[in-house]
Formats: sequence, structure tokens, C-alpha cells
Amino acid sequence: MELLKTLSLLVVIAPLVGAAGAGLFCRQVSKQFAHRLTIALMGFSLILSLYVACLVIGQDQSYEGVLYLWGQSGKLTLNVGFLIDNLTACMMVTVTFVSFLVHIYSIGYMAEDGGYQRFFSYISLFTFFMLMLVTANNFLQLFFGWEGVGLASYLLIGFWFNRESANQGSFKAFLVNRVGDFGFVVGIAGVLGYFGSLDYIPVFAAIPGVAEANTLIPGTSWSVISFIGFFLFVGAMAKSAQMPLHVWLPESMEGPTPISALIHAATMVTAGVFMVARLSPLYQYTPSMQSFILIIGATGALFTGLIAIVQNDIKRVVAYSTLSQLGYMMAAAGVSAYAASIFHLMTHAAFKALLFLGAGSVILAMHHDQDLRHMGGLRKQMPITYFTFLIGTLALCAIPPFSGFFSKDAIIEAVHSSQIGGASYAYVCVVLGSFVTAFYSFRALFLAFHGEGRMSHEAKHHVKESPWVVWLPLVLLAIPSVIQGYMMVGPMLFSEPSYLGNSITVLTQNNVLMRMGEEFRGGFHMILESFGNFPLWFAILGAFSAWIAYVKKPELPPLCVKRFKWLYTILIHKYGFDDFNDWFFVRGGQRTAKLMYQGDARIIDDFFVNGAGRLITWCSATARRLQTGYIYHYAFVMLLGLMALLVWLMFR
Amino acid sequence: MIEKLIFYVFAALLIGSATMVIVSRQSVRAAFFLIVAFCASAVLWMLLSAEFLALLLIFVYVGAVMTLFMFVVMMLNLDQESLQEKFVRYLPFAVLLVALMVGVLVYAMKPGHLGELGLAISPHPSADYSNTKALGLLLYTHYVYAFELAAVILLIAIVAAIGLTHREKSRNKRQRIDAQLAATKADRLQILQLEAEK
Amino acid sequence: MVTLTDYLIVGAILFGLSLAGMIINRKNLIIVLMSVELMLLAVNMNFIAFSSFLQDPRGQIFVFFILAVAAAETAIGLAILIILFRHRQSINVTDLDTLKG
Amino acid sequence: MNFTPPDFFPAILEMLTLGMTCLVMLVYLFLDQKNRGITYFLTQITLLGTAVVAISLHGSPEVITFDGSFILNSQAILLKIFILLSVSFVLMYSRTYIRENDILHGEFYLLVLFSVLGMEVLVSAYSFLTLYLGLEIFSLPLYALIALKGNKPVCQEAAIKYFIMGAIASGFLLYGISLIYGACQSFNIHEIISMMSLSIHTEPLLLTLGLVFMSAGALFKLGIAPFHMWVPDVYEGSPNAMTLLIATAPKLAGFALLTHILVEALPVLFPQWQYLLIAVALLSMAVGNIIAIVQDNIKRMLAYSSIANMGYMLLGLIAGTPRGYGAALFYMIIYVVMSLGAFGVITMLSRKGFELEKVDDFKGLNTRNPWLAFMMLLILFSMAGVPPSAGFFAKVGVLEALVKVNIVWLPAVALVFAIIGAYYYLRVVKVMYFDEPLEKTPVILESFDTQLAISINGLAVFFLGLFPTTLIELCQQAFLA
Repeated sequence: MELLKTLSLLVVIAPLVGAAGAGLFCRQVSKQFAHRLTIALMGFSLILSLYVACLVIGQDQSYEGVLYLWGQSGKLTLNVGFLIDNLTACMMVTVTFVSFLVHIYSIGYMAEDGGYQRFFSYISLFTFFMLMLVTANNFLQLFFGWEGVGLASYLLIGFWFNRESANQGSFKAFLVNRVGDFGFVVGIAGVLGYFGSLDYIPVFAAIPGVAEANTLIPGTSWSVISFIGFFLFVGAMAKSAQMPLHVWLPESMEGPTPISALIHAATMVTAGVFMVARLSPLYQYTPSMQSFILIIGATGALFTGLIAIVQNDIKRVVAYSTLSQLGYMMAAAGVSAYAASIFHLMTHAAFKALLFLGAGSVILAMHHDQDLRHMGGLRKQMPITYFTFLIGTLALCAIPPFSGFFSKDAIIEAVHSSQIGGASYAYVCVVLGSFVTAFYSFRALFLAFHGEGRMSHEAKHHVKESPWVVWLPLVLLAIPSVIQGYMMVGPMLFSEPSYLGNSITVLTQNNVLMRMGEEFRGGFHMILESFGNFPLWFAILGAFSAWIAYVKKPELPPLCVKRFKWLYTILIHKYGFDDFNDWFFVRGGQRTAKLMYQGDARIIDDFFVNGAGRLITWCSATARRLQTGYIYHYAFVMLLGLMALLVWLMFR
Repeated sequence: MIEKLIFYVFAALLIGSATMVIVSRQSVRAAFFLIVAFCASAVLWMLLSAEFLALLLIFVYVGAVMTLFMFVVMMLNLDQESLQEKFVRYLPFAVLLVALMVGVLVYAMKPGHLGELGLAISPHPSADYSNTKALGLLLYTHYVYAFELAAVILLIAIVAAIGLTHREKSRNKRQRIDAQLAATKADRLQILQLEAEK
Repeated sequence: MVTLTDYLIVGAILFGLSLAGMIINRKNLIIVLMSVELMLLAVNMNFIAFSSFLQDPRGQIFVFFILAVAAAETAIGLAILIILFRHRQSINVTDLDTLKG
Repeated sequence: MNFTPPDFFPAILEMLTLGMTCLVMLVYLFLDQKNRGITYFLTQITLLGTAVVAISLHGSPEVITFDGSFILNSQAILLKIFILLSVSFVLMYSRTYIRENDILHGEFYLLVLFSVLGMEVLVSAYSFLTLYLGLEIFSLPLYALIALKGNKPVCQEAAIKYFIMGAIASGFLLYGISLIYGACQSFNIHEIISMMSLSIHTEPLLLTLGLVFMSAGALFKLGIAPFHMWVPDVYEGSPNAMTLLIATAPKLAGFALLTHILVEALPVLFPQWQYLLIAVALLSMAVGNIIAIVQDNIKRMLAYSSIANMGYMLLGLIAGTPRGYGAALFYMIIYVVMSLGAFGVITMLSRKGFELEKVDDFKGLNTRNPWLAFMMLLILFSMAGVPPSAGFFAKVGVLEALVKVNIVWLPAVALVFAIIGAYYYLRVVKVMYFDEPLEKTPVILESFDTQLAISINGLAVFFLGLFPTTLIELCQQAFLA
């Protein structure tokens, strides 16, 4: 066990050392030194975390213990400690792997930036906080990591602080996250109040008893667990950008692209999902919260996907797709398929980082122009980027045998077979979501890489494949995007014991994965089976519609148009819903998406986010006028206050 | 009976002169009514057989503090015109709130709410009782700490008042370089737009 | 007989008048300072009344100290008033509104 | 009449302060203008020397002397230590300011020492008489100090406002004392407690009235809504060094005032003052946090922030348990440390003829003096309650105390206000780090001790967040005895 403790400590500390080395001496050290130091330490961290994973998953070891006593007051002890189990090991590998590749990629991407050393320091610091978050053995340390990644993300989004939009974006991210954080604090306070401890193990052990003893309304399942679970989930909603609190994520795309890949796709935003999985013993005892999580997740999965359709900024398309995928993960967590959720988290980390870095590569080639309408035909100039981006897209759209297929199909199936409240609604959402996903992903792919180049003539000649430091991570990420799913689906989801071992708790009546596992006969069989199910066809249909709408239809010569009109007509008449498809999903979808986007912008942004701000500012400006500066008014207010208290207390 | 009469006469005088203090427009008049109020309350304190304090109020308060007030009023030589204003506009509001407060206080001080004290008659100490001696005995023994603190307070008043009103000699013609350097255009030059005479 | 309540009511009315003085007086800062004196007088009235009816001289000791403090307070208040006047040539309460919001 | 002379030893701190004050006065009077640095050093020696004596007294058993009007216990000693240390820091920060702005330095140091004496008396008061005298001894010099500087035109306005409001507040306090005296037949805290336990001799209505009036006076000193109106005006109008002074140590004294009244003298009335405090705490948090948002003047903004912070502090008292009182004391100490740093930076950045007042004056501080900006960042993060800063622990402490007694809605509301509150602190951070400086010249702190002081102060905020245990325990112990 000591070995595991030492290894984990090294994994966590290495990025911090890198961050300190590159950050504190950013004026003194050279660029080479900064990236060599941080990358070496990240590599070290990655290798060790792989070793930890081998020990934990392969040899079934685990570690739970206190490293350092932070504070003690009364019976309450505040510790820094590690809980290294299967779930943690999975997350550690994911985080260090993506972070390592992002470090390498940043050498090329940030090469010309003035804040080079600072940048490396920040991403290492971020990795440190993320590792603190996943290795925590208590709520407080979880919160520490939680706040830390928020801080790092704030610093990184605002990295180009001379850009006004970057400042706005970072500020918005920080504010929305504060809302979540305070929910989180209330949750933690609740845990402390009812359990008297902040360590996972004693809290989890006490949950069934507390749930029974503290029912809020007798005869219902509404216990304080629901209350605590709700507030903690509010924290998760902000960090994982779930539906009403998702507004910050698209804005955060103002940061440098490697950051979008690392923070806003692969790791930080999944912290909420990780938390829900980590706290599975808690959420298992509150069916109402499970339904809530499911509905929030499923709604996000569909509706944010729709928004992606009308985006023209390549990074924003990917950002909205992240929102949608996070919705899937949350939905899976809602139906207690935590393993599927974490599985999707891991596959998603790889292919979404791939997509982001691919988008970054395109942006680099386009000289920081991110508009899809200015791109096109990049396939020929940038074959490696194109190919890897294609793999990422296929994985995202859950086309077998790419990794996304296995995880997403498992989620959809899990939602399908769940019986908790809202499951049928969620099922509709996630199935339709797979169509939408395919549509917008392929739309981006086609617009960027296919067709004629729409950039200026001059720019066209400058477009060339990115340097090796940029494409190497793409290739390295493409490999897991292809094989990870097939290799891991069995051991991750259905085998006994699975990769996650007993680090998550699922009550028998909620265990959808176990029921699915009875019918599971291996990855290949799963692929075959999928051809008989909706989701895959929806995905293919989505890709196809995108192809028609963005490649074929506008550019085809009249003959082809005629031929395809014929095919098109046949398709309409044969299946009957192609018409509907085109009208409802392509056009209607676009219209809905536009509406949703505007609604999103107007209602949520303007009304809730800015509106709340404006309301407070207005209150503030009005209230300050009470402070007139006149002594007699002040005396009057004092007297008024005194009288109010006097009368109230006397005649209460 | 005579005690009751004295009480009512001087209580009325006290309240009347206090009212005059707050509604006077001139500082001198207000100060004069304040003196009357102090004297009237000194009589009431006598009734309560607090002779020492009653005398202290006259000697120290009327003799020293009010003199200080008068001195300041005279020294400032205020422009009386500018200080006169009708306050009737604000009266109802303030009166309402103050009346409410007094009402609440009076309600709380009904004899029924005072317990045994509410029914007690004002005590008349025996003829050889010396109020001054009783106070003196307490003051210099049990309250020696507080007494020293009171001395500190008076010291503070001296230091503060001198520090505040102390003026540096302005006859000094020494050059003040920092002030000259810190001067801006706005300090020295004022541009006025003058209407042309028609 | 004059009861304790009578004295307390006189005190309460004085207290109310002094507060009213601070609120309705909008021109003359000196009168505001005089209202402060009235307020302390009201408090003293209460203390002496209680002290007398409780036959406990300690209440009068308290008054003794209030008188001492009030004298010091007045001295400092008037000193501030004087330098205020020196700088502004006015002790108008309504003029004191530079600091607000 | 039998009388035994009281034990004077427990008042050693007060006697030491007073004696040294008289020495400073004599030295100042007979000193040449050129050697005026000596007054500063003598004052510092007084403060630090007294603090050392206070530290050595810590742990000694509780003593009550002077016929029950003076108490020396661990709570009083703890508060005195922090009062003395914080005033010592205040003087370190404002030394250059005092010299450059031609403030009468002798009077300044004298009045500060008097005020410190008053705070010590107040902290150790065990009867309402000494409580009142202490209050006046510490307040009167402050009124005068604000008006001491002639160059700033608004400072007299601030002083007279503070003075008149303060006089009304002490009027309330006295009126309350007179009613309690009538009801309990004593103004000695010890006797009041024993009277209360008999309960037949006390009159509920008079007690309620007395409670409200006395609380109003105490709440005024802490600047809690609706008795807060003076706070922003006085903070803004005072010269920066005086703002620094009134924003720090007097808060600790005010805390002592409030706890002496509510927790020590009138614990029987807890059900009543709990409601009272809930009302004013909510109002303070609302008023403070909301109005702070639109302020452009940093001193005014911090003034509203102090109103809000006092509201949070009250939450600990509302819990009504020793744990809650300890948490409130911890909150108070942490707040004073933070506020010392924030106003300290403001004072240090002010130069002759330039008072730092606007939030915009902080623009680009990071490029002008990164270390100072970093210290300010730590302090602001702590004020916003970002973990693992000290401010975070302070907030958690009071909220936890409330949750422990099953009041959950109040922490929830407090957190909503804290979210709003975070905004204006972060605005300053943004201005410091992301905006272009108005003037490019680097800020150089002249004296080494000032640099050291602000570094200690900023890092204290950080390290009290990492190792809060000792201080939390000291605060808890202060109320457990």
C-alpha cells in the first residue's frame, strides 16, 4: 500500500513542480526549458499513473489514507488524503494522458506567443488541481481541487487578457462557476451537519441510516440526502456545464485551443460526472435526484446538440458538441449506469481532445481564423489533420467500431432499459441526439475539409500541414479513438469484477448494466446488434443528411442533381420520412436550432445571466441613493431601525 | 402635595424649554433654553434627593459647558439669516416617529410594568443622610478605576481639542517646493466666460 | 404622590425631543450638538430616578461619570465644529453632503 | 465602611499603556522638531511591549477585580493581543503617510495610544460603567483623529458625521443601560447575571427595551445595518491612514462590546436577541453586498464590504453556542487581518498630494509592483471566501455553527449574498491584473519595515487558511471557560 501511496503522491506532485518551475521563474527560464521541464514531469506523471492503474485494476490493490492533517476543530478533522481505487485510477490515466499530449501540442500551437512559459505553468497547475480532485478522499479536498481547476481555467481562458472577449469569457466562466461552487459549499455543509465528517468512507457508510432517519416529508423518499445531493449536483451542473448553467462553456472558447481541449473537453468539465460517480453511494439513495440528473442530462444532450448545427465557429461547434456529450454522461449517471458514464467520459476525453486539437490545427493553418465559412477543401493540404479529424468525428457520432460507439450505445441502451421517472423522455432525447450529433459533426467536417476552398486566394497558398508537434498528438489520440472502445467495453461495463471494481455503488434494483450484461456477448456482437437498432441508423442518417445538405446539394452539377433528385425522391417515397427528415430535421432542425440559439442567447444569457447582474446593479444603484449624505437622514434611519426592532421584539 | 406641584411645574418647564431648544432658529436662544432646561432638571433631581448631582449640573454644566457653547456661538459669528429655515415641512414625519417611540417607552414604563418599584413612593432619606458623602465614599473606593478613567477622558479632551484647533503659524514665508511642484493648471488658472455687455 | 413612572416619562419625552431635534434641524449644527446634551440629560434623569427609588447611590455614580464624559465630548465636538467652520465658513447641516452614495 | 484596596495587577496592560502614553506626551512636548521619529518608536515600543506582556499573561486564570468592574480572562487577553498588534501594523503602514502629509504626528500618536487604552478598557470591562467609559475613551480620540488633517477638505465632514452619529449611538447605549439598571438594580455584569437567574426581580418589558437600546449602541460601533450609515461616509472621508485605523482594531473592540452585552450579561434573553441579530445580520449582508457593487471608490466599496462582513460575523453569535461565539471571534480576527492588509495597501500607495481612492487607481498594479499586487490578490481572494484562504475558513466556521443548531436557511441566504459579494472583490483583481496602468511608474516602498509588514500580513491571510487550527482553537477556548 505504501508503494501506491508514494506513486500517487508523485503523480500529483510532479505537475505542481513543473508549474512552479515554469511559472515562478517565467522571466528567467527559456522557452525550451519551460516546455522540457513540464513535459518531462507530465510524462513521468503519466507513466506512474499507468503503473498505478496496473496495480489497482490488475492486482486489485487500493489505498485510502491521510497524508497530512490540515486542521482540526472539535470533532471535525480536515485532512489531505488519497483514495486510490479503480475509479480514481481510470481518471488519473485519462487526465495525465490528455494533459501530456496537450503539453506536446502546445509547443507548436503556442510557439509564437509571448506568454509561453506562463502558459505551460498554467496547464501544469491545472493538471495538478485536477489530480487533487480525483484523488481526494474527502469532500474538502474535492472542493479544493474543484476550486483550483476553476481558478486555473479562469486564468487560462483569460490568457490573452488583452482581448476584451477573452476577459468577458473568463469572467462569465468564473461567475457561473461561483454559483455552482456555492451550491457545492451548501452541500458540503449539509454533509458535515448530518454526518459529522467529510471523509468519503464514513459518510458513505452512514448514508443508508441517515437517509432513513431524516425524511423530510414522511412517507416519501425525500430525505436530507436529496437535499445534499441536489446542492452538490448544482456544483456539478456548473462545472460540467449542464443545461441552465452551461452558458459559460461556449464563451470559454476564447482561450487558446489547447486549453479548450484540455479543460473544456477532456478533463475539467467531466469533474461533475466524476463527482456524481464518486458519490454514487449517495445518489443511490435519492431516486428523485436520479430522475433530476437524468432529465437535466438528457435535455442537454439533445438541445445543446441542436444549437451546434447553426454555429459557424469551428471551436464553438465542438464546444456545443461537448455540452451534448456531457449530457449523455449525466444521463447515464442518472440511470445508475455509472460505469457507462465513466466509460463514455474516457472515450470522449480521447476523441474530443482529438477534435479540439484537430480544430486547433486547422485554426493554426488558417492563421487564427475560426470561421467555417472561410474554410473548405482543406483535405488535400492537411491530410493528417483531415484523417484524424475524420476518426474523431466518426467516434463522436458513435459509428462502429470507433470508440464512441461502444460507450454511447451502452448509455442509450441503459437509458432504454431503466425504469426510473423520466426515463422514457430521456430515451427519446438521447436517440434523437445521436442523429443531431452526426449531423453537426459531419457538417463541420464537410465545411472545413471538403468542397471548394472559400478562403482568399492568398490565404489558400499559405495553408499547409501543421508541424509534427501538432500532428503527433493528433495521431496519438486517434489510436485510442479507434480501438479503446472495442477493447474496453467488456471489462469496463459488463465483466465481473469490472475495471471500476467496487469503487461505485449501485443498488440491485437500479442496476441496469447488470441486466444488460446478461445479454452481452462481446464487442463484435454488439456491433452486429447495433445494426438492428435505432441509434446507429439515426447517426448514419445524420451524417448522410449533412452530406446532402453541405456537400452534394449546393455544388453538384445539374446532372448529378437530377440523379440525386431521383434518388432523393425514391428515398422520400420509399421510406416516407425522408421528406419529413429534410423538412423537419434539416430545415426544422435548423430553425429550431436557430430558435434555441436565440432563445439561449436571449432568455438565458440576457435574462438570467446578464439580467440577474443588471437587476443587482439596479438594486445597488437605487439603494445607494438612500445614503443621502445628510446627518438628519442618517439619524432618522437609525431611529427607524431602532423602532422597528423595538416594536417587533416587544409585541412579538 | 406640594412635591407633586413642584414636580409638575418643573417637569413642564423642562419639557417646554427642551422643545424650545430644538425649534429655535438662533443658536443663542437655543443655548439659553438649554440652560433653563438644565436648571429645571436640577430641581427635579433635588426632589429625588440627588442633591450633589443637582448642584454639579448647575456648576459644571451651566457654569462651564454651556459657557463653552456660548463662547463658540459668539466666536463663529454665524450668519443668522442663512440659518433660518422653516422646518415645518419635515415636522410631521419626525413627530410621528418620535411620538411613536415615546408612546412605546411610556407604555413600557407603566407602573404595572415596573414591578415593586412602580408602586413605591419616592423615598425621603433621614435628615442626617448626606448624599455627597455617600457618593464620595463610593467614588474613591469601589469606583477608583472608573474615576481614573474619567481623568483620562478629560485628558483626551484637552489633547484632542488643542490638536484640532491648533493652527500653524502662517507668517512663515519659507518656500514650499513640493506644493509648487504639485500645483496643476487648474489650481492656478481659472478661465471664465464673460458675457459681452450689450 | 409622584411615582417613578412620572420621572421615567419625563426622561422618555426628553429623549424623544432630543432625537426629534436631530431630525428636524437642518440648518444649525450647534443645535444638533445641543440635542446630544438633551439626550444625555434624559439618560441622567432615568438613572437618578431609578437610583432614588431603588435607594441605591450607584446609579448616581453612573450619572457623575456621564457628566464627565459629556463635558469631554462637548469639547471635542465643538473643536471639530470650529475647524469645520474654518474650512467651509458654514455649519449648515444641509451643506454636509459631499460624502454620500 | 469596610474597604480593601483592589488588586491592581490584572490591569497591568492598561497601566502600562497609560504610563507610556504619558511618557510619549512628555517626550513629544520637550522634543525638538527634528527628532520627531522618536515618538513613533516610543509608540511602537508601547504597543509591542504591551502585546508581549499580554502574550505572557495568556493562560493565566480568570481574575475579576476593582469591585467586579474589571475582568481578565483568555478572551480579553486574546482580543487585547490582536488589538495591540493590529494597531502596531497600522502605524507601520501609515508612518510614511503621516510624515508626508504633515499631520501633527505627536497628537496623532498620542490619540492613537489613548484609543488603544480605551479598547483595552472596553475589552476588560465587566460592568456597564467601565464598558461605557472604555467605549468613550476609544471613540473620542477617533473622532478627533479623523479631523486632525487639515488638507483633506472632506475629513471634517466625516468627523462631524461620525461624531454626531456616535453620540446618538452612545445615547442609545446609555438609555439601555439605565433601563437594565432599573430592571436589575445593578449595572455590574456579575450582579446582573445573578439577578437574572432569580428572575422574579427583573421586569421583562424593561429588559427587552434595555436590550434593544443597548444592542443598537453596540451594533452602531460595528457598523451593522440599520446603524451603518456612517461607515461608508467616514471611511471615504477620512485620510487613508485614519481609515486604516478605524477599519481594524475598533472592530475587535466593538465585538467585545457586543459580546459583553449579549453573551455575558444577557444570555437569558437569548431568544430575543437571536431574532434581533438575525434581522440585522440579514439586512447588513443585503445592504453591504448590494451597494458595494456600484462603488467606484475603493474605500467606500470596502466600507460596504465591512458592513456585509459584520453581518456574516453575527451569524456566529446567532448560533448561540460557545462554538458559534468562537467562530464569530475567529471571523472577526480574520476580517481585521484582511482589512488591515487591504487598507494598508491603499495607505501605502498614497503619496503626498495623492490619495488613492478610486478602484481605477489600482489599474495595472501588477506591472507596477507585482509583489504588492500579489499580496492584495491574496487578501481579496480571502475576502471573497475563496478556499483555502483564511476568509473561507472564517465563513465556513460561522455557517457550520449555524448548521449545527439546525438553522439551515440562514446559511443558504448568506451564501447567496456571498456570491453577489464575490463580484466586487474580483473586479479589483481584474483591474489590478488585466487593465493598463494609468501611470507607468513602478511603485517602490521606501522603508523595509513596511514591506516586511505587508508581506507578513498578506501571507498571514494565506497561511491562516492552510493552518487555521491553532487560532480556531484559541478562539473556541476563549468562550468555553
